[in-house]
Amino acid sequence: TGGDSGGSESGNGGSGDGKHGGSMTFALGGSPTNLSYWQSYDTVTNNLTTQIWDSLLEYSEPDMELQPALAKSWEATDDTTYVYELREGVTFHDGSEMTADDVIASAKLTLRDEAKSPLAWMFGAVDNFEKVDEYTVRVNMAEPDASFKYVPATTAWSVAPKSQIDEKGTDLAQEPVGAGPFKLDQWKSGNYVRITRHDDYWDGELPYLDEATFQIVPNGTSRITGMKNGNYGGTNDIPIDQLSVLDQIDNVELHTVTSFQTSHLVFNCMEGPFSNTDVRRAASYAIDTKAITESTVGKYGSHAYSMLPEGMMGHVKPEDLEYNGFPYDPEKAKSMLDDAGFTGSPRFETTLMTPKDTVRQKPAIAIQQYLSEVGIKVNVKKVSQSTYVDTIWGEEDFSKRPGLQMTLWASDFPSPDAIIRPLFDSEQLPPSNNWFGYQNEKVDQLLQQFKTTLDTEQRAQYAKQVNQIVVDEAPGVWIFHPDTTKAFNTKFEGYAGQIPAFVTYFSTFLRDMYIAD
Amino acid sequence: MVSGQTVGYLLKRLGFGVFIVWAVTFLVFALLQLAPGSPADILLSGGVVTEEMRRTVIEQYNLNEPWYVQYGLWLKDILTGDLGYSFAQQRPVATLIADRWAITAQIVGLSMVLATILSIPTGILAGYKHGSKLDLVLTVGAIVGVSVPVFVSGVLAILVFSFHLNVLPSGGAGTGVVGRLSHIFVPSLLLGAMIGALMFRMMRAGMRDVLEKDYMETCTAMGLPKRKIVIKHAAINALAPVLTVSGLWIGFLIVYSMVVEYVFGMGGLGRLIIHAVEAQDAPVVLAGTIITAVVFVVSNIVVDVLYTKIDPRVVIGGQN
Amino acid sequence: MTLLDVDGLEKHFTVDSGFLSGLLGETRKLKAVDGIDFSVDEGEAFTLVGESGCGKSTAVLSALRHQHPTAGKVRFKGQEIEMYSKRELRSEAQLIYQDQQDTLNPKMSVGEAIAEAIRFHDIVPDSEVDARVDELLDRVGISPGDKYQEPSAFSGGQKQRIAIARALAVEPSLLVADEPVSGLDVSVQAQILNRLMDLQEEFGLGLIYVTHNLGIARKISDTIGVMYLGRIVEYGDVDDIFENPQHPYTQALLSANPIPDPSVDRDRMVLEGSMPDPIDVDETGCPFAPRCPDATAECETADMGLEPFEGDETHLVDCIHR
Amino acid sequence: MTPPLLEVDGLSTHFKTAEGAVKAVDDNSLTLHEGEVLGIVGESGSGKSTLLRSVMGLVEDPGEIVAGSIEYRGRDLTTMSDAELRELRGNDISFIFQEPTAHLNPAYTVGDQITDVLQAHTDLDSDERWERVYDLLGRLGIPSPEERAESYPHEFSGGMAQRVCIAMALACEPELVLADEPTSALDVTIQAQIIDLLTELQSDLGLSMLWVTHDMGVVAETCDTMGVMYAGNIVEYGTVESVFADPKHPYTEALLRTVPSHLDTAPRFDTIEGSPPDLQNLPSGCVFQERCPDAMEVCRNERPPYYEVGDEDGWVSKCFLHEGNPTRSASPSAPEPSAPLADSQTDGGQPTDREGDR
Amino acid sequence: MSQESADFSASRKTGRSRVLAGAARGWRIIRSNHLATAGFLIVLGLVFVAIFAPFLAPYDPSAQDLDSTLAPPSADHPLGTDNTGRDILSRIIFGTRYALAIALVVVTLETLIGVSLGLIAGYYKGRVDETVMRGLDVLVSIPPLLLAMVIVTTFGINIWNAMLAIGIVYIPMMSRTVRSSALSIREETYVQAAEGLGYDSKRVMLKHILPNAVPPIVVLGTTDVAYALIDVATLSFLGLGIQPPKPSWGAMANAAQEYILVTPWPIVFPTIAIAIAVLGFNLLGMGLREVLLYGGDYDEVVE
Ligand SMILES: Nc1ncnc2c1ncn2[C@@H]1O[C@H](COP(=O)(O)OP(=O)(O)OP(=O)(O)O)[C@@H](O)[C@H]1O
Ligand SMILES: Nc1ncnc2c1ncn2[C@@H]1O[C@H](COP(=O)(O)OP(=O)(O)OP(=O)(O)O)[C@@H](O)[C@H]1O
Ligand SMILES: [Mg+2]
Ligand SMILES: [Mg+2]
Repeated sequence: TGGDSGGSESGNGGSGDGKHGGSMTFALGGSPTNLSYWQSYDTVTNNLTTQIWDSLLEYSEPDMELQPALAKSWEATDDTTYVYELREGVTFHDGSEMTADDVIASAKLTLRDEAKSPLAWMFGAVDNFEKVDEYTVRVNMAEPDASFKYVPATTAWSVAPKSQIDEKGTDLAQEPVGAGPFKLDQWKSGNYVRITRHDDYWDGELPYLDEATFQIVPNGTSRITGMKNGNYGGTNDIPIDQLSVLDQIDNVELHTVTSFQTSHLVFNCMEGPFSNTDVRRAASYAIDTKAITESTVGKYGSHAYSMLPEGMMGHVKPEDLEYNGFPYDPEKAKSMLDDAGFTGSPRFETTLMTPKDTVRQKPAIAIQQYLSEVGIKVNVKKVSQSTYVDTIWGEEDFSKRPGLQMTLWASDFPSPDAIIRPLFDSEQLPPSNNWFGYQNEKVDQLLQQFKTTLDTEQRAQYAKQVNQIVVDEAPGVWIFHPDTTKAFNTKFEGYAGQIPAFVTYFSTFLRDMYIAD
Repeated sequence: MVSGQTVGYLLKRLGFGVFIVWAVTFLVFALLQLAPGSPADILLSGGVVTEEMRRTVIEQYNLNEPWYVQYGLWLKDILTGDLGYSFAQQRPVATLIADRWAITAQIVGLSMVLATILSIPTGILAGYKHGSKLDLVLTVGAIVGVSVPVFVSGVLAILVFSFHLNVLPSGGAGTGVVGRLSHIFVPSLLLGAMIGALMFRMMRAGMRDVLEKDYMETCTAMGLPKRKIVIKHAAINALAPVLTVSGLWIGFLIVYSMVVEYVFGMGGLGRLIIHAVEAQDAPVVLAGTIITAVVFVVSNIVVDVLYTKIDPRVVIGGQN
Repeated sequence: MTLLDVDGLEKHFTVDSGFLSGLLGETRKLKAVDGIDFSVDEGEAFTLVGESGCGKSTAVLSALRHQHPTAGKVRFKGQEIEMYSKRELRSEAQLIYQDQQDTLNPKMSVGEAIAEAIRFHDIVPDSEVDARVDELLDRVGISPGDKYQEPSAFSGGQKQRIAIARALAVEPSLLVADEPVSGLDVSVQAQILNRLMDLQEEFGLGLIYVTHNLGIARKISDTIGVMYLGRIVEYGDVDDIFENPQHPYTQALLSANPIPDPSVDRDRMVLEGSMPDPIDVDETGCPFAPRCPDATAECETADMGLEPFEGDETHLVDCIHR
Repeated sequence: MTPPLLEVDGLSTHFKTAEGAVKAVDDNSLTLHEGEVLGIVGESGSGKSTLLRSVMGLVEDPGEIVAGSIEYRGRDLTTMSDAELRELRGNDISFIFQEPTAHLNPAYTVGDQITDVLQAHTDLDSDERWERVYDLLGRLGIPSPEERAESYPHEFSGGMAQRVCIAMALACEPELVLADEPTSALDVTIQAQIIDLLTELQSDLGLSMLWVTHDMGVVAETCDTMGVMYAGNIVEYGTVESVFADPKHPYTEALLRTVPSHLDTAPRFDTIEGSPPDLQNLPSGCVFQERCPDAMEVCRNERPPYYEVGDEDGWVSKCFLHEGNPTRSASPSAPEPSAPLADSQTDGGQPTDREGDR
Repeated sequence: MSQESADFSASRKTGRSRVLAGAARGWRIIRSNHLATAGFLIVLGLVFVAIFAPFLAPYDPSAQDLDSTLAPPSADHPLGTDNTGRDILSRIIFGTRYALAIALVVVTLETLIGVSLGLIAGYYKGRVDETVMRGLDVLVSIPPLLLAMVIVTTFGINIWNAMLAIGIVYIPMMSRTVRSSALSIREETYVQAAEGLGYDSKRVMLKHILPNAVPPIVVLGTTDVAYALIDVATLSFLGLGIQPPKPSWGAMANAAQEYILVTPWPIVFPTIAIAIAVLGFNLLGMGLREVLLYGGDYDEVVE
């Protein structure tokens, strides 16, 4: 398998429509750490886990509507109650049939301590899960949470058989048994993961492919090379600088789409010079975010005016803002800094912490340069992922945190819930996600309303108001929304295109793909 | 020759080898303890962490014990054959290693073979004809060979041979004998060339030394054929110093195979260790160092035993 | 006056014999020097002769505390040798080594080498060191102008003379020369040995000379000890021993020495085999017995020790047949 | 008289160095007859080994035979091809070296090394070769040869190792054995054994030997004829008895005086003052002139030719003290190329121009 | 007092003349071998470039020009630009400083620690030797790059730690070499003679053993620098060494592999620089080996 081309037509197709059969080798940019659903929280692992695990709901492509999956319908009966009607006759990989018990046990597994699920918070507002009958599950909330409706479409609530959960517990991470279109065949850690067709998949026709191999190819150049040479049927995570190369290869189709991710610079709003709002504004003027966007992501991303990309509720444009989104103006920056009393040379010195990937590191270096031009000396400190994680979540004393940090934040839902609530709420200081140290009572208040209101129009209003205040107070510099990308060999068809991606959700893209004649 | 003395010597060497391996683990363990960031946080990285979760993890991994207790517990596990559990990968270390050692072993083995094939005959030739044009060409070639870091030659090989010419697989380790060979041949060749350049230099130096030896004169004076003089009498003796350090090279090869694996995207031990080091995934790093140390110690013992075959003056366990 | 008095000196080396036997506590002893006595008076020249490996060097080195003897008493100038500090002892007793090629540090000019010794032992005030160096070099026949040269600029014979100058620089009362000329040409040997004899006489030094060259031994020494396997087998006045050797080994040694005169026709007494490794020696009996043409059954068990030959206290022999 | 086995004529071997040529062997001639033992004595560095190596063609870079011929049974060794030389070496002409242990390959058993020689020069099959090895080792007084053949060189004492080397040298029954100080590294009692052994073998097998040593005693006891070498020149050549009895060259005379003997009771050592000349800058005249008590004006300017001395045939000395005696056949590269060979032989005097100098 | 100062100035003068003589001797040694000469000239060139980097570099090494990123070589940018539009030539020129810093650190650590340990072990032999050597055996049993990786992650990924780590891992080899030299030199007659003159051990070690152990130290030190350059570059390439935006060659190569398919120049030129520097030290080391260990008065052979 693998062989010369990313796929082969092995011909033992199912229903003779010509779409069935064959295999694909997908080049994965990194090693999945495990194959559990409850820990699937990164762009590498989710590609794989979503093939194995199915959740209650999924999104329609490309319009991002929730649609039935393992649940055939759902309903919010009131502010704090959700009811899910399960599909009957769903078979797990182990041959057992799905019932309400399985669904509840699966959610509870995510909530177990030893699961160490980074997604557990999604159930934060849940009071309990209730089995109404064999095929009905009710969720009772402790308080209203408008974003909860998305949770059943995430990997936080994929479904595994209760018998397996009881027997293996978190060891399911190594030997996953789900209801997804493919089941695990072989896992050579660090090398490849092979999955094969789940013949009893609930959607009769699907999947088309007999088998897929996720080959772990960390080196982007090798992935592109393999795509060019037809070794791989598909890949993702292409290094931004080389996307154009992939784009130009004839037998490869590149799919890019704006993501709900934002590359941004975080100011330390509690300690040091950046606790002064004017200094933050000055620094924002000093940085040419458009140029950085252009040179970093080019056409594979879009310039950011705030944390919320276009198409998401609460999105703002320069004209909505008091400071017009801080257009590049170093002179203005200098005079503002003078006014703020920073006149020396350098005016002051600070540290910018960044992890190593291009998407964060390259802007960091550009920012260092821009700030030095207005007299701020920046020491770029490149750290390993673990140190980075340690600092941004672990360091609660803001006087010990760096003045600046480069961050890439991704939303878990197609709504601002997973952006403005965790990032700007003054309740959410580290070890939670408000690493800006940003505090604004008005914002806190608006966020509370945003959370508890279910009406979409209203929520959009609150979100926009929060966003305007935040952007004008500049707790950070918003730089760009990088596209997410996937590429496939042209002989594979059926990829529905991608909806703007967020981490916890990647469609089980393989399910619908087949080899063209 | 396999006397009580030999057995005794081997026991002594093994005993010392065990000490070395122990000391290595101790050193690495201590270093990792010094590293910033608590293992618990590394374990829990990537999400919102409740205090309770933290506590669970800390207890699960004995992280609240003083480090020497942790070390003791870890050592106990190792002695019972349990290599521990990877923090970052959430899998038993033994599984991780079982999945990956073969690739590394194959790369190391193949590059050693290629290095030997490349270096020994050329080294003999260059040493025998030292000062000649051929010697100069080979010597300069060898210096250039060691001067180009393997990551560079690897990346360039991918660029040229895979991307532009499409004659090489671009990544992965391949399956099946042919598939595996086609994937690891070029990486092993690059690695082998690097080691081979070093071996060549030693072989050449060894030849030169041996050719100065008095017994070479005896060979000439007794009218032995040239081929016999060079191969039987000179090369064997010149091989001895090469052999003594070849144990060192095994370790060298293991780490450099990491680089090769990294560049060519093969999931061997090397990449496992690199990622573990980056993630401060102590159990994996420790297991990795243990493996290299064990391989190192064992290969050095083997080398010593082989050495006595080449140089009978060195009697195992004797006073020389 | 007796300068050096060595009594029952023993030097045993422990030979590592592998791990297992080590565990079993089986260490093997190499008896390099196995109980020897000799003494040197002021102005006297004493020579140790014997074949390679018989323990000559070890004997003098351990007598003068360059190595730690296993047993035995050594008195220097009437005092226990342990009473001297290392520095004192070294300035009293100086060694000249065999290997002229390497006797001087190749990275140090010869003048500096001599000056270093003088300064270290505070022989003369710093300001006079230079003059002293010149004088010493002159005495051994090296032009003082050459003192800035490194040793590689000198021939073997010259280096050996410089080494002698350095040994004399610390003004010792005892000079030990361990085969100091064996690598040199006969003509050069003769020059050096003559000079050594002159200087010894002039300074009234005690001299211990170690050699396997019987021709040199005859001329240079007053008394001589013939060593075999770590023991002195015959000891006494040099002429006495050369003309009237009593021990069979001494006889064989003298007989084996080629005589540079083709007209002398003699029946050589050729010993079988070679001197055994000192590790494998039997504890009892005469160590020379296995090679001795005169050996009898008694020799294998007899108590050995130097005894006066025919009551002559100046000629001692270690053989039960004499 | 039988034709000579080895005839060296006007041999010069120089080492090329950055500072000029080291004239290690400079215009020497000698003759070795079948069954004869010729001793070469001289001090360290006088060129003995180089002379011997030149005969065997073992001189290595930067050394080179710059002049002269070496005829073995009428065939000139200096012009032979490598292959031809290889045929001769170890087969017709053998070599015994000074340091036996260093001259044996530590990696192989001694038996193995001796069979290598047999394999190179004989048609014997493997079994026959080993038979021969056992036979040889036994004859050379090595106890239990079957076992010892399987031993490695380091397991032999110096004396035993030298027996092995001799066995190797004699393996193919050579006619000529070149021995470079074969006993100097050994103890006197062992040396006596080896000397006796070699002398015995020589007469048993009718070997011819060229025996280099620096020990006058060894020469006196073993050789028939001898050459005395000084600074690259054989300064005197004759039968052992005559030379010892009445040395005709001042250097020979001085050398015999200085050798310390245990029979000599004189209180001091006899010396030759000064030291040998630097082989890179040999004086223009006689090489011994600087240390010679009898040096004359002519010695400073001219290199003396071989003068025939004594009554004996072939006794020669390179010294002007014997001026007036007939000179011996000069070699093609003799110091006086202008002097016709016939001239010097017939009128026996020194070349005429030298007379003019006076 | 005056006497003393006169002595002092005299010794200073001889000190200086000795330095000059040493330099002259060194040059003679280097000159006598083609490899060494070539290597020395390369190293000299590196030193020159490192010192005069600000004058030689056409641009500020960290000045970015986001309008011309990944530009191919041109008149403006002779070696092209990287993905933030920084001039590669200028960065390579400044990168020389890192290469030489690595060389300096490695040499310093090797000589200060490696040589002392080796000297002490070789001189005192016995138990001291055992202890030191067993300790070093432990270090040697961890492959250098791996040990460096662990050290770096422990103490933080930055330039100094990377260089220190590489320096540390090269210590055992140096110690072993010095020890084996010291072991054999201490048996040399001249050391025995120095002991025989009653000299104290410090004097014997420093004045009599060390100066004679210099050739292998020089040779090994030089070649080790070559390997250290590769190791630091490799470490940087793996992201554990010198970090961008510092213009170190390895870091540049590391960054450039992300866009090698767009333009190979940003990886090709820095690696050529690495290769040249490594080649320089290697040639120098090999040449010195020929002269110091095979030629002239030296016949000791160390590998
Ligand atoms: N340090 C040592 N360890 C073990 N054995 C030793 C040591 N030094 C000397 N010996 C052994 O002691 C014996 C006597 O050695 P020594 O050097 O005293 O002999 P020697 O008579 O001086 O010989 P030579 O004439 O060769 O110098 C030899 O067998 C030698 O191998
Ligand atoms: N490879 C060489 N390069 C330069 N000079 C050499 C070389 N080999 C020998 N010589 C010189 O040639 C001269 C003769 O050396 P040779 O070895 O023949 O002397 P020898 O009489 O055998 O001395 P010994 O008794 O020490 O063996 C010596 O001065 C020596 O320095
Ligand atoms: Mg001795
Ligand atoms: Mg010689």
